Amino acid sequence: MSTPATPSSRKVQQVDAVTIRFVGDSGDGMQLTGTEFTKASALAGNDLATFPDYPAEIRAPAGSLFGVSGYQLNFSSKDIHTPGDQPDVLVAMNPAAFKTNVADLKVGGMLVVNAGAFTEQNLAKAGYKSNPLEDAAVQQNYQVCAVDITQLTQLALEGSGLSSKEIARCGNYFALGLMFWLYNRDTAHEIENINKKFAKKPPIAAANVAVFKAGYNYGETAEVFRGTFEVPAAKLAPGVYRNMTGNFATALGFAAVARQTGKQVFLGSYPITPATEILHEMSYLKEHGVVTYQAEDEIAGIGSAIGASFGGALAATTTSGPGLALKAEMIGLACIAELPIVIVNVQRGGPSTGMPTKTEQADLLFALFGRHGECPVPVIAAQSPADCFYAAMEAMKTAVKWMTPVILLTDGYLANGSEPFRIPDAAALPQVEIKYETAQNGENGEYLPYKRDAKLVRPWAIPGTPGLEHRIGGLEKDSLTGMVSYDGNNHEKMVRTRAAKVANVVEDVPDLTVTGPAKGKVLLLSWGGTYGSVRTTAELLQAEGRSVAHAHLRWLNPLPKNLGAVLRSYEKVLVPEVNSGQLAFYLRGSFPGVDPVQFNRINGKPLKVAELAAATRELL
Amino acid sequence: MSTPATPSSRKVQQVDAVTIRFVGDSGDGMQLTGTEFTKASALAGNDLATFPDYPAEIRAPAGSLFGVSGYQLNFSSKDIHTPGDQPDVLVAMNPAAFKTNVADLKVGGMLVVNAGAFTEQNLAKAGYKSNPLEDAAVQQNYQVCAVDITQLTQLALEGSGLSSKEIARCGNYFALGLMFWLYNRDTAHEIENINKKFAKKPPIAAANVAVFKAGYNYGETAEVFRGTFEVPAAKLAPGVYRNMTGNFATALGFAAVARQTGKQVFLGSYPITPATEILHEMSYLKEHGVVTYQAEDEIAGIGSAIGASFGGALAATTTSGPGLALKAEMIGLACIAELPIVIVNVQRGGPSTGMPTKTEQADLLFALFGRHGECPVPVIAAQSPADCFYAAMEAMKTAVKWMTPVILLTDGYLANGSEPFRIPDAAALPQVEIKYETAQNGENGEYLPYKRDAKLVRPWAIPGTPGLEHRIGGLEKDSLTGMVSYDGNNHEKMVRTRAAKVANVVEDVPDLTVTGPAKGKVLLLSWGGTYGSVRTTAELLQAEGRSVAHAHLRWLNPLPKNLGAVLRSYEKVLVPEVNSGQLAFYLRGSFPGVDPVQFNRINGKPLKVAELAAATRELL
Amino acid sequence: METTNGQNGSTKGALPLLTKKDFESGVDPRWCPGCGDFSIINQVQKLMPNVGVPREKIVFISGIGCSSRFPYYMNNYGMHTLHGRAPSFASGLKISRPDLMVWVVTGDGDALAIGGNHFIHVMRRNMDIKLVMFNNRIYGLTKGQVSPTSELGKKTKTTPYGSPDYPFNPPALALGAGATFVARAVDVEGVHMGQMLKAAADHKGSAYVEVYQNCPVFNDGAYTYMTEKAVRAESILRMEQGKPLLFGKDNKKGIRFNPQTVHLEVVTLGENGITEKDILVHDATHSDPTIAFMLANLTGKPGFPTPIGVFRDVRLPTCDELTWQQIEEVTAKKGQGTLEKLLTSGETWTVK
Amino acid sequence: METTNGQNGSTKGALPLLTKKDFESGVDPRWCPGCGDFSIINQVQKLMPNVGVPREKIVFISGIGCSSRFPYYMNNYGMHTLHGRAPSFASGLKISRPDLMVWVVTGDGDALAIGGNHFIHVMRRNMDIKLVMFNNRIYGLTKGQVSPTSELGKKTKTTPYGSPDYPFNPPALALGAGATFVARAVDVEGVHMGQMLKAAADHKGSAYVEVYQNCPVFNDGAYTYMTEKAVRAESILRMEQGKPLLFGKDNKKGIRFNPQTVHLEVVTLGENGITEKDILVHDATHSDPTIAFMLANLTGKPGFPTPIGVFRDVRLPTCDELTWQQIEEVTAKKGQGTLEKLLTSGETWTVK
Ligand SMILES: Cc1ncc(C[n+]2csc(CCOP(=O)(O)OP(=O)(O)O)c2C)c(N)n1
Ligand SMILES: Cc1ncc(C[n+]2csc(CCOP(=O)(O)OP(=O)(O)O)c2C)c(N)n1
Ligand code: SF4
Ligand code: SF4
Ligand SMILES: [Mg+2]
Ligand SMILES: [Mg+2]
Repeated sequence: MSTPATPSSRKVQQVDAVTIRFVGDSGDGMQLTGTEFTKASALAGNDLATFPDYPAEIRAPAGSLFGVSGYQLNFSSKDIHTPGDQPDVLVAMNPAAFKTNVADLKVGGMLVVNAGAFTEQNLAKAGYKSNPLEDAAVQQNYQVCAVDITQLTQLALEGSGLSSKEIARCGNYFALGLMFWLYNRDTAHEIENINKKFAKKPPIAAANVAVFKAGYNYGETAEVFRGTFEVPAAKLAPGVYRNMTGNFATALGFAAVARQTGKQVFLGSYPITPATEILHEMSYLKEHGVVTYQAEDEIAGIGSAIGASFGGALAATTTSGPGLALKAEMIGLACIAELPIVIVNVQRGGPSTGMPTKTEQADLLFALFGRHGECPVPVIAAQSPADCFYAAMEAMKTAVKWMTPVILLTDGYLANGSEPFRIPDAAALPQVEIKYETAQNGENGEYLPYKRDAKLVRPWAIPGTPGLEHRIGGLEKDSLTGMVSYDGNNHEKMVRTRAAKVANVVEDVPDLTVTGPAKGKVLLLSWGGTYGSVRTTAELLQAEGRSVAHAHLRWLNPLPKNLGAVLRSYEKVLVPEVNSGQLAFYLRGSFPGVDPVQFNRINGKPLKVAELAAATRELL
Repeated sequence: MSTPATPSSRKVQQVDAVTIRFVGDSGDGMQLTGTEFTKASALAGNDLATFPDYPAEIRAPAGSLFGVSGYQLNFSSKDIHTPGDQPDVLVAMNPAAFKTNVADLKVGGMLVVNAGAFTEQNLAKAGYKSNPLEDAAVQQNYQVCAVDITQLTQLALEGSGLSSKEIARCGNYFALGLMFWLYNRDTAHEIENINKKFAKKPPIAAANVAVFKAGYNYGETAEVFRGTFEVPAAKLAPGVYRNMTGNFATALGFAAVARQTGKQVFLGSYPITPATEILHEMSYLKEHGVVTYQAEDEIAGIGSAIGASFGGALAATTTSGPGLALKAEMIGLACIAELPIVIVNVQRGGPSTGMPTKTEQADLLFALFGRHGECPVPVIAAQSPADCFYAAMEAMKTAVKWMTPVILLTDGYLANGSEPFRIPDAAALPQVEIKYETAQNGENGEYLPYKRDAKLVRPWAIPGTPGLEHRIGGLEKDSLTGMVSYDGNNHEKMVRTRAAKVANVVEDVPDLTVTGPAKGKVLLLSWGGTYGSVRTTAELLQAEGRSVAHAHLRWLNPLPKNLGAVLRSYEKVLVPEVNSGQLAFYLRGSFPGVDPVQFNRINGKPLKVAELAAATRELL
Repeated sequence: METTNGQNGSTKGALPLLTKKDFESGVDPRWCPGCGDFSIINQVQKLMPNVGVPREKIVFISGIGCSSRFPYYMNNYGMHTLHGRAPSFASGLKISRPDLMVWVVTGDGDALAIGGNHFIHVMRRNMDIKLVMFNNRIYGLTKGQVSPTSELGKKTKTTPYGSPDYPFNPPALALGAGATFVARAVDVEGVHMGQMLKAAADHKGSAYVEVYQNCPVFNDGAYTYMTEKAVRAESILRMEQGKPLLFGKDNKKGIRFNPQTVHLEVVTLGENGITEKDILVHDATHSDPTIAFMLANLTGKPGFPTPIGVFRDVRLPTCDELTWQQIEEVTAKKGQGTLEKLLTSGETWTVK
Repeated sequence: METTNGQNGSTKGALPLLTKKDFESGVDPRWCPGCGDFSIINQVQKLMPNVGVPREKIVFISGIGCSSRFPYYMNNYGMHTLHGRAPSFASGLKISRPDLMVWVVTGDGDALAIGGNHFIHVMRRNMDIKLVMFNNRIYGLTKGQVSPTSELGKKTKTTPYGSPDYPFNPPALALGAGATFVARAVDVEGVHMGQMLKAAADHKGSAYVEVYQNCPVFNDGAYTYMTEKAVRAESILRMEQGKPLLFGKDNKKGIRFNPQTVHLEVVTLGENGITEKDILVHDATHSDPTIAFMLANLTGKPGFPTPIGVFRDVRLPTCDELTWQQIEEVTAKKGQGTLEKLLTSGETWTVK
């Protein structure tokens, strides 16, 4: 099997960072293309961040606008935190993909299109009267490389004996090969991957390899490209890495707790976009002490988790907005019964069914206040795809240590986005201890399930423990025995005690750290998935020598002890959110006198650094 | 039938206001006794307020502490707003009732007990070693009138041929008769009532009348009472009155809208304490255009209401905390679909199942923020039992005018408490207009369900209207056609539009009015069911000549235009709530710089005027 | 009139003649190429002109799922509601507006997983609602998880080693809940499906139609065991009212009720003396649902064909009929209420 | 071991000898005087010492309702959860801890109104849970509203003019959902109830026991039509495994299966040649649930007695068994996982 032509003699230009977006029909395999290129970039030692953008429909009609599927990748020699605002390179496999994405492409950016797909019929489906590629503006604004990928793929596979349908499916490997050439990636390893991936279908494997090479060689031979680029390796901490999406990281985080403690992790969930993959991933981890249960609905999902928690399992449930709404009553029960459980809410566009495949941060106030009665629960938000791993461990640790439900917020962007994850050594992981009560704790040798320790935490005695038989439930309970009590003063005491316990969790909340000046003009305060964009914005403005600091809130309840002081150390606090200003409101309510400036987008996308930077400059 | 002895020759003392509490076993008929005395006081022209206090158990064992049922009544010659902090008179039918209530009795107050019930056995059930009535402290602190009601009742019914069980059941009428004598009430009318009430069982009627008279005559003849009292008629606005509980008033308010508009009011609910009576009452109003549907659960209850609303009905659902939690997802749908519906939440003690029969105000933040995504809904809170009538009308009016779900908050105290309601003349009632779209509204003769008017309200076209066939749902929708749209900018526009529409409702929100000084030291700001206690406190302190004003928030969202200005007109704002400070937090979040002082009780009872007055004085 | 908020339109008199086209909303369905849902909507749209109800009085209500996108493609009033909840909206609408014809379109997950409670209750109440469930034995929209109709041991994204759950037998569940009309159709048999939908439309009361639907993307070939040309005759039992339950090529096989075992068995005409009169004659109109239940339980039973057709079709007063009958009786008895009467009912007193 | 979080206790070896008293929590039940719930708890507490499971491994889980106060009065581990949701907690606990014996105590509203979905799913999955439903045909705790088992036309606080809803036939619903064990008992027949509860305890898999329970306060006499001494013999059909279905005083009447009508009928021994061998012999162990369903449908059928006893009792692998079997297979195949293996699985690269 002939190896592809040796790397170009033509000049190789060094660049720091590149953002590529692959777009095509749901059927065009863009997600695969993107992931493969991501792997190669990772192996090349780049730091990276990715963000897929699926259509809501499973398989929209070929060529339709709403059927376009995209995958964006930002790879760099520096350490980066976002998949990039605007692509430098757009690879568009058909007119619909071109139409829905070209506006995002950087002016002067490189536009690679499959000219072969710009047929009358496809143009019509995308609502074009004429071929936009011939449009002068397009020619001026971008470096247009129109390649007839369709035809070149066919040529490459002549006599392969494959059906034309099968041949068409190989087109994405042509695009991949072309990009490999353009960024000088290691083709040998990719060829291995292809052969592995299609091991069961050798002819298909061979075909994809052939087309991949064809794409690579096309770059080498055809004169359409000025030259190739090289993005040097980033200076990442040494270690073993893997690429992870937020959902995968969340699953891994929970499983890690099971392995660490030797206890069972129980996940009771009901599928819902964009949280479903957590359940998928955990369903595979049977040999790792993970038990998964797909319940009949969200209520039964969390119900099963609370039941398992009563039995001593490290229990969790995973969902998204509509599911969180359905779980509200159950969270209240876990709160009053004081049973540990983690509720993962992968935020998506709302209200109601809203925009299931788009990201949003609009469930913050719901997570904080979304239960009847006084029902405080700790709330943690993950800040990046890989951070979901640590956030999941931390949430479970908090739940079992404090005997309380804990809400973990992630979002559609974190869930589906990916970044390299440095595999930690076991010792370095946050430790989770589990202690089941085994002895009576009452004066008269009885067991008092609500007798608390100094931190106000009640003991956890589980079925199977002789002599500690007890009953718990959702009615207000006597402060020691846990028996039903309608006494008003007992109720007031219990309400305050539950609140005090959750307030005590602050001992586990690290003080807020600030990057940039400790005092100054503007503090950018981010929470959850906007971390990357806000951090990048801060670095940009700091590089411009401006008095801008950045702090990130990982804990939403309790808030870090020093938060008030930090907020008051800056002339202005800017709170960027993908919602209408929920954290800003929460801060005003929590710190009288503090009145943050808001920066809100609610368009289903991660925040754009350029927009946020511009808004920040205006405050300076 | 001999009429009772003519009113006593002994001195009649005039008093302004009296608070009586009747307490006994669930089986002792205290609710009936209380209601009858209430009617008589109403007929005597007093202003009044009542508050029953049921046990959570249906029929707890006789004589048990948790089986005690109480009914408190405050009647006055002045206009009053609460059932009173502490009873002046406590009528206790057994030791358990005595034990659980005596602490509330005013020092120097009158203690009427059924000495006959203070048997060894009953004392034991109440956990008494000795008879507390012989206790010196009791004798010192109260005017103790120990009457053997049991025996006197038996005597009165000797030869009546009734079973001893039936005789025992008449005891409450003895107590009632005694109180009628003590407060110079019209016995003739009560005797009529008894005969009406037991028309089907003449012997029972006769027995109750006999015992009632016996009680009255006992007061007249026995020397135990220093004299009788008279509470002159209050200066109430002339008109026809009826006594109403908050739940009844709510039902009547919705039915009134049906009658007013000639349209169907649809109630889809699932029973839950303390909201169930609204469904009970409305189920009787079939001839008034009310359709009720008891669904299989809370979700189906609101679902049925939204379905009916799509069909053009004036739809509502009624529930309490746990039910509101279950309805959260559905409220989101009504919000994005923009269909009118009223959700009544009768707040009870939480979290979780909590204290179903006790009152609380802890669902405010849940009502405001308890949905995923950006999901604003108007929130109104009723301020007194009779006000529930107007609040229900107003909520429905708001829902249909603005095409939005509206949350109406009441609470267990308002729901079960009662006060006189002056029957308004139809003309005086808030007008509700209903307009169904009947014509296409699009340029090209199509129907655009989300094309808005100047106030951003969309049209309401209902099935049966030819040519306006359209589809709506929970996915984000195009801003005109209502068809599914995943466009980020459209989403942002829709989120902001829905928020702007709800903000526009402020045009229907009356400015906040203040009683007392327009500027000054302390503003007491109440919301919902605490109106009565806070208003009374303010009047008390104003009478003391202190710089205290009172304002009451009926609208929680949108907040009155002038609220910020009002809050800033006082040195201190005190927010009394039966929760941990939810309104206070909401105000801080909404008005940067405003930092109210909190007064919180969360013991399942209405606020006590004395406690609040004391706390307020400390601020002065 | 309150029933209908004064917008009743009219079912009386001749309806305008409409065609299938009049029931297409103009939005092209966003289902995957080859999805069984296409053939279902095709039959529904064909049926609509013939149900004897004006277009504006027909409402389609769905939950969430691929199947539940259905209302967007129909040119009627429609609601795309919440996952599993469609029957609750439909029930409220039907009780409030008995003049409307209300259809629910749902999936196996929507109707039987999260929506199971509303499903059994709408059947129990005999609410006059037609509920069509697209059963692809998988969660389509969320990309392939086990559903309550997936087979035991089925490998899906959430059950990579096989499902530990037994599936529902949906017609049996509906019958257990008290459904008065239960039928089954298959996506690849359009004409038969059309007949089932028509029968549901003609039935007054809760009507349940299960449609076996292929999901080529996440559960392709779920029904080939019975729909493949080669096996169809042997593996499908076509239940027809008043006809003997025969199947197999040239209908040589039949279902017989064995009084000894008190169970159904497959027999062959002509073999050991079996004649057509030994064969069970199908009667869907029996008030007792047992035979319907027995037939429903042949589904997936080794050695038996899968029954399609109408299992049960019994007329009973519907919940909406009973509700409005009561409202009319009470109103007749008490007289039409007025605001005046309403406010002054109960005990009152006058302050001068 | 992960199954049991290392607190397994032991079912092996002799159990300490316990008595009824050991299962009383010491809290006196807060039910109304005369409530049928008392006789049920009495039977359950009597049974507990004989189920062969240590007390600390028996868990009672309930929802909300008068009936659902049950766990507070049992000296076991117990959860008083949320209205309708008990089966969901029980399912999670049983899957997580198959070593426990899990009971659900619920009411007709709790199990069949708000809890209907969890009810049918726990039956479908054949989860090894014993569910006892106190059926008083009313909402007791909320003081008397119509329930899904209340009769059509029933007058309650929410249906002052009579209910427009048809009731569920709970055993039929359970059978339609796939229940492997279904039985019925009556509060006034303690001994028989005890037998039913024992049979449920002995059954491996989802077990449903409906107990007819009188609510003297809000639905008094709901069952007198069958429990009154005078009518009892004629109106109760006692189903006993392997015995002919006879009833009536001196068992002269019986249930016969009529092959012509394909339905059950009441016959009298000795009359027109009927002998005991014409009578249907009860067999609850039939894999096909149809006969059980047919008997369940005699409930409330004019002219027929009400069946009590075991309708169905069939052993199938349970959801919890299948789940753990799979976990063990996978673990055996892949080897016990370690934190190391977990973190490094999948594609990795090394940065020097
Ligand atoms: C409350 C809620 N939970 C979960 C989801 C996610 N969800 C959407 S559709 C679906 C299942 C669809 O399966 P089915 O009803 O069989 O429809 P199909 O797509 O197969 O036609 C799920 C779990 C949701 N939208 N809302
Ligand atoms: C979410 C929720 N909805 C409603 C209620 C009110 N509620 C408590 S028990 C009950 C019904 C009880 O009926 P049933 O289950 O038959 O039990 P019973 O009291 O008759 O034994 C209802 C509606 C509640 N506690 N929680
Ligand atoms: S996923 Fe399956 S059910 Fe959904 S549209 Fe595609 S083919 Fe149809
Ligand atoms: S209300 Fe009825 S069911 Fe509830 S405890 Fe009393 S008698 Fe029993
Ligand atoms: Mg499906
Ligand atoms: Mg009940």
